[in-house]
Amino acid sequence: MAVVVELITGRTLDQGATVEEKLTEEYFKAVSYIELNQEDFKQLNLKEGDRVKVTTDFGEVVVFAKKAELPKGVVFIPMGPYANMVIDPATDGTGMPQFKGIKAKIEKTEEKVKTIKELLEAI
Amino acid sequence: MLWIKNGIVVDPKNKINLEKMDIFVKNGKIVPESEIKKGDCKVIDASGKLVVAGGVDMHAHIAGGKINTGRTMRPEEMRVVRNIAGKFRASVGRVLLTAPAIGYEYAKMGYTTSFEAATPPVSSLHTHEELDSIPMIDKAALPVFGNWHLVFKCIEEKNIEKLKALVAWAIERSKGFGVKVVNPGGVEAWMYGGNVKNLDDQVPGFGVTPREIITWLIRANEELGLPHSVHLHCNNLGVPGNYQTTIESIKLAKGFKNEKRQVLHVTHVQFNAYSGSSWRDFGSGAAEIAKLVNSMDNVTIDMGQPIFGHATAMTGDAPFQFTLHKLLGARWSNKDTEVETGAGIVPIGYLPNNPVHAVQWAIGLELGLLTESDKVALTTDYPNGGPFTEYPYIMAMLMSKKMREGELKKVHQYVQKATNLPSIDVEKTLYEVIHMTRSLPARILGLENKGHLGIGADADIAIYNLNPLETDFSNGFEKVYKAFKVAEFTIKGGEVIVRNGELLKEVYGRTFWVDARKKVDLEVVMQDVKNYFQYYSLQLSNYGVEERWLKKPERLEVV
Amino acid sequence: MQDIVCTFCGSVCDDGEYDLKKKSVKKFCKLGSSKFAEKERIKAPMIDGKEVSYEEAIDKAVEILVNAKRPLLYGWASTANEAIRLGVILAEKLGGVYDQCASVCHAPGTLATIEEGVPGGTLGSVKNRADVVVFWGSNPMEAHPRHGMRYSISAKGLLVKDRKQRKVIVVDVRPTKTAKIADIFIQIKPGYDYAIFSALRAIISGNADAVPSEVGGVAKEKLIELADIMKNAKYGAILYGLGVTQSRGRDRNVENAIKLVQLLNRTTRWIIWPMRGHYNVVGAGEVPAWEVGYQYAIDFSRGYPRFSPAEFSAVEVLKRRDCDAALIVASDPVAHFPRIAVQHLKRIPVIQIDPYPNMTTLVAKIVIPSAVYGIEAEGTAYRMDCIPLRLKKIIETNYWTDEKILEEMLRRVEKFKG
Amino acid sequence: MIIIKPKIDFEVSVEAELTPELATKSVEEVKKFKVYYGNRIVELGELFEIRKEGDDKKLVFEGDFSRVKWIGTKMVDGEIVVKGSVGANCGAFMKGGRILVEGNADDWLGIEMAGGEIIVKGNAGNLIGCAYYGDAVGMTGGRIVIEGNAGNYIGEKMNGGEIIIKGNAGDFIGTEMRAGVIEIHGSCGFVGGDMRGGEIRIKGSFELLPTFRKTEKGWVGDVNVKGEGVIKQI
Repeated sequence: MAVVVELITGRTLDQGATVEEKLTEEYFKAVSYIELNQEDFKQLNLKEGDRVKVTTDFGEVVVFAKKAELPKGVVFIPMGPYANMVIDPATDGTGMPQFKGIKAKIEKTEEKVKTIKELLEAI
Repeated sequence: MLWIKNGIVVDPKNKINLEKMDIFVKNGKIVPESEIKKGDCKVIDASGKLVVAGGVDMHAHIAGGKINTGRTMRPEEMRVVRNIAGKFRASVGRVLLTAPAIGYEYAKMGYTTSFEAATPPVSSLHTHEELDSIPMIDKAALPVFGNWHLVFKCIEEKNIEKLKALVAWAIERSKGFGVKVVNPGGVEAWMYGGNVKNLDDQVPGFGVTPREIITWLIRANEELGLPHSVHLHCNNLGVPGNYQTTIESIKLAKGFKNEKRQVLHVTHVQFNAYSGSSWRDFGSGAAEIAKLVNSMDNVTIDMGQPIFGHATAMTGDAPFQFTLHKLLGARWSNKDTEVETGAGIVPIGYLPNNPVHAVQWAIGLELGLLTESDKVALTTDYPNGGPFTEYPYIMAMLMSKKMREGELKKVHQYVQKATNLPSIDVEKTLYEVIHMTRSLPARILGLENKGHLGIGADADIAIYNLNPLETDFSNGFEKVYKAFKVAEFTIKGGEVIVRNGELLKEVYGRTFWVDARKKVDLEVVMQDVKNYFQYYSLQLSNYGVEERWLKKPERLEVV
Repeated sequence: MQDIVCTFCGSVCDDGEYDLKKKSVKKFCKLGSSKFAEKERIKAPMIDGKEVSYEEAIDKAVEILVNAKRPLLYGWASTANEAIRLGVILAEKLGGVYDQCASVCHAPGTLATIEEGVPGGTLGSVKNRADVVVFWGSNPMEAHPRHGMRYSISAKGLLVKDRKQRKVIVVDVRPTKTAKIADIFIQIKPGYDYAIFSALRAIISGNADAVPSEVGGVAKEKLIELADIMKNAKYGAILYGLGVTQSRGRDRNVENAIKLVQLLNRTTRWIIWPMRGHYNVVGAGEVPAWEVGYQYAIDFSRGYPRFSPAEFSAVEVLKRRDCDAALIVASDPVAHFPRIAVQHLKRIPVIQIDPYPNMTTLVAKIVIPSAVYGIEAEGTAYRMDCIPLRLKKIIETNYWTDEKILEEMLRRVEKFKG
Repeated sequence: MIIIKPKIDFEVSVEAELTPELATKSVEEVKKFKVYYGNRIVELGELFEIRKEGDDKKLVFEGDFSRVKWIGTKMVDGEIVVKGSVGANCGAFMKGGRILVEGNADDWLGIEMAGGEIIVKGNAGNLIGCAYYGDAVGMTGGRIVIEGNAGNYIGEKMNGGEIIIKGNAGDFIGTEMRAGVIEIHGSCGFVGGDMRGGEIRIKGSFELLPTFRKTEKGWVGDVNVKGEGVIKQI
């Protein structure tokens, strides 16, 4: 079962506070999750800490699921290497990739969340 | 050591006019013949060539937030390539130049000093960083005072000691040179979308008027004995009919006296010399202003000459910039700066066939021609009136009626009825024009070692391929223009940095700043400053510029 | 030590207190505190993972850079102006490409400035004068935690004395932490910022009739209400964030917002300003602007600067495989660039200068550790509103500063190029 | 006619401001033409095989030119045929002549074009016929035809000429357009922001901004600039 959503990415306090410690567990925790609206969360039959696979036209990534206050159909991944696996790299001539507002398919998965190093190897 | 042989020297400060003589240089200074060993000198044969002091630009916008935002918003300006990277830096820019280009282009033209005419005190570190990146020339910056709440407060209290202490403190903190005033009170009024229109309009929220701001700052400046006088950008800039405000503002100098220099310098007067009541009956008020300036012995002005072509308006006069944006429908940047000041930027172009632009062009020249040469300095208010690289055009125009007649044919004929330019017969002499570009701006700024070739002067020298004894300045204007455009030699601090318009050596000049703290008791104002800093967005201890952060600072202490 | 200057976010708070004994800072937020906390450092210069001296690392780096056909010099937002200036000159001498973090952050605002200018003001003018503050696609409570207290939301100013006298509006696609403390939250559909700015302009200029009943997920009545608040503000400020620059429309969104501000200034006062991210990302644009004329995406392959984000922004250069070496200074593009751009960074020799190990360290051939500005080194930075602040040296270090490393690189490059 | 073929796979892009004018020169002269290969100035002959066949004013590019920029910039007459794809800034500031690209075209195709014709058989990138950074006016004349799809920001500040996209186009079409025609046979995103004049015709679906009024002519606006531009469904 999968739902189609609009993915946005952005800063968070935790992502910011660990941004100079990228190779730590804290940073990994701060950037490797996805926030979903309560209804979407329910629809995918998720529990906190479950894994979700996010697929876009540009790639896929597995991240942890989190409930959050978001409009239905909008999901959020903190800016960072996990988000960047699936965002739209097209800059449309502006130099700026589209980090926000990407159509994505999300589904519950049993696949594990890659560590930062595993993620880098897979690129 | 340098020996400049047989040049034809024009050195107005020292009353030398077209004398064939030798100039000697040692340790960056001009010295008497007795101090040098001729055998050790590098000799420059200047036979048949004009030898003058390096040019001094007393009012240009060459560094800081305004010009840099101008560059950012106008990439089309930066596509003109002037120098490809190699021994020297890449330099680019049409009218708006990069920092290396500014230094290089001044030097190529024989100019060796330029003053940034307006820096918000709070952003002075930025201005200094840019000044430090300009090679070849000496420089300084004028912090702005005319809309600063703390200044208003001192004037409201009618406390001259406080005002003097504030001025001395702020100039030291900004490593600035003097007191710049831009549309006094008007920029504060702009914070609510307004402006001031009369010298007696009250500044919204404060018990002060433009008249009081100007007068009190002149008084403070004179009691401090700063090298430079108050440097005023008048109210109502760019508004038809504004010449009357300018006249009233100039009159505020009455009653003040300084033996060495003016007590009030009114800048880029062209923009403040308009008659009429709208752009339809717009005309020149230059003659009236020139007449008044000529009648006073304590006021100087500079031209603010427009040059046809591209330009970028950038001033601390934020309300004027917004008016210009509405008028032209052009891009507009604005910067409301803490509770100190504001600024705006709008791209413009001066078109010969536009009646308003033609009149502006004529007014600049009228001011240059009708004002006594000892009272008007040559500027374009770079980049407001256009490039400084066209100073030779203005010099040639001032010296040749014939050239003006030719140029007058190319512009909108509205100038014929709206200005006096067509009927002005004055032709300034070379001596006068050299004064207007060297010794006069240096004197206005209070730079004793600049703008002349007397013993002890800085060895900033320009040699032009122009034999003034054989030149007919009235008719040979094309040759005159070309000669001033490209110096045969530019010597900065005793080093040859340009030869035939080619860069030879990159040097970095000094940044002058004025320290008048000994003239005041800073404590009389520091409590107010401390109290007021709750309205700043940074800490008082982090405000200002330390001398050691600058590349080559030179402190001028007022005692 | 008092009045320490924070080198984390664009707010550049300058009122910190540093405790030399505890090696920690007081008054700063979570982000600022993390900056000043002790953490893992790159221990020594390395080539291919092997420790070497600074000189050896620099020699090797210069060899790679001078032999490259088009080196990319990227980063710069978290270092001092003195280092940035050397970086720009280095790019010029090498015939490379200079680009900085703004190109994946607020550079669309620069493109908008090219179109319309930027009618702005300093944070002090917001603090003192702004009775209406609109955070549009920005979330200071997470990205600039003390911004609200020091400059915008609850800052006590001269004319606007406290929170009660100020109306705070958040426009965003989700209820952010900032939205929670706003007086009004307007939730819009992702990708409709441009259309909403257009609608507001139409309403304010008397063309409300053309505006349909709903725009970008917002009812027309709500837009009319917002337009009214804007018109009736004495002094308003739109402080926009990545929600505007990184989503559909990018620079065009900002351009349209600027046009709205231009219009509002015909009847009252408004300013607009970006909520810049890194502490000196403004310097990373201002310095090249005065040195070579442009803020970012600058190519020097012809010996003179050219500007084209479509070709010379780091992401485009990497996507097009248009560089054959990279010098990364004070940044982590491997963590922050799209996958396809990172792929090319894995292909080419990467030289990194940074105090901290990060994802770029993992792909770098040469790693050169550096001192931390504001803690171990002094220099100049520009706050998000371009107010310059001097970063302080609080503690001694053996690490070289970015400035010193780049100075040595430049010296060698100049020698090499003759 | 000069036929140009890459000799190598380029490590970085090449900037070659080649126009049909070259076809009037000898092969030896053409080989000596200076181009930029990264930061190296090299002779055209070092990177490309050059052949001459006949005297017509025509350049034929054989192979992949997707990493070669500025082909046909400022050309005034003659013909260019690119058998493969072409890099950025192709046909920039073009005044006349014809460019045929059989593959795809990259960004900034026909920047500020004033005359002539560009035909792309494949897809094209972003910023077709736009004004270059800081300039006030985009394309003023000529014709650009894209048989495939095109990217974003097409015909920005356009003041004349014609752009035809046979496939779909991206977002922000004809922003600040003043005159000329943009025709899109497929679908696209936002259209005509701050449009002052000209006409945009669209066959497929598109997103209308909230600043246009429905009239008999079509959607007219943008009201924010008192515009008289027309957006029409065809």
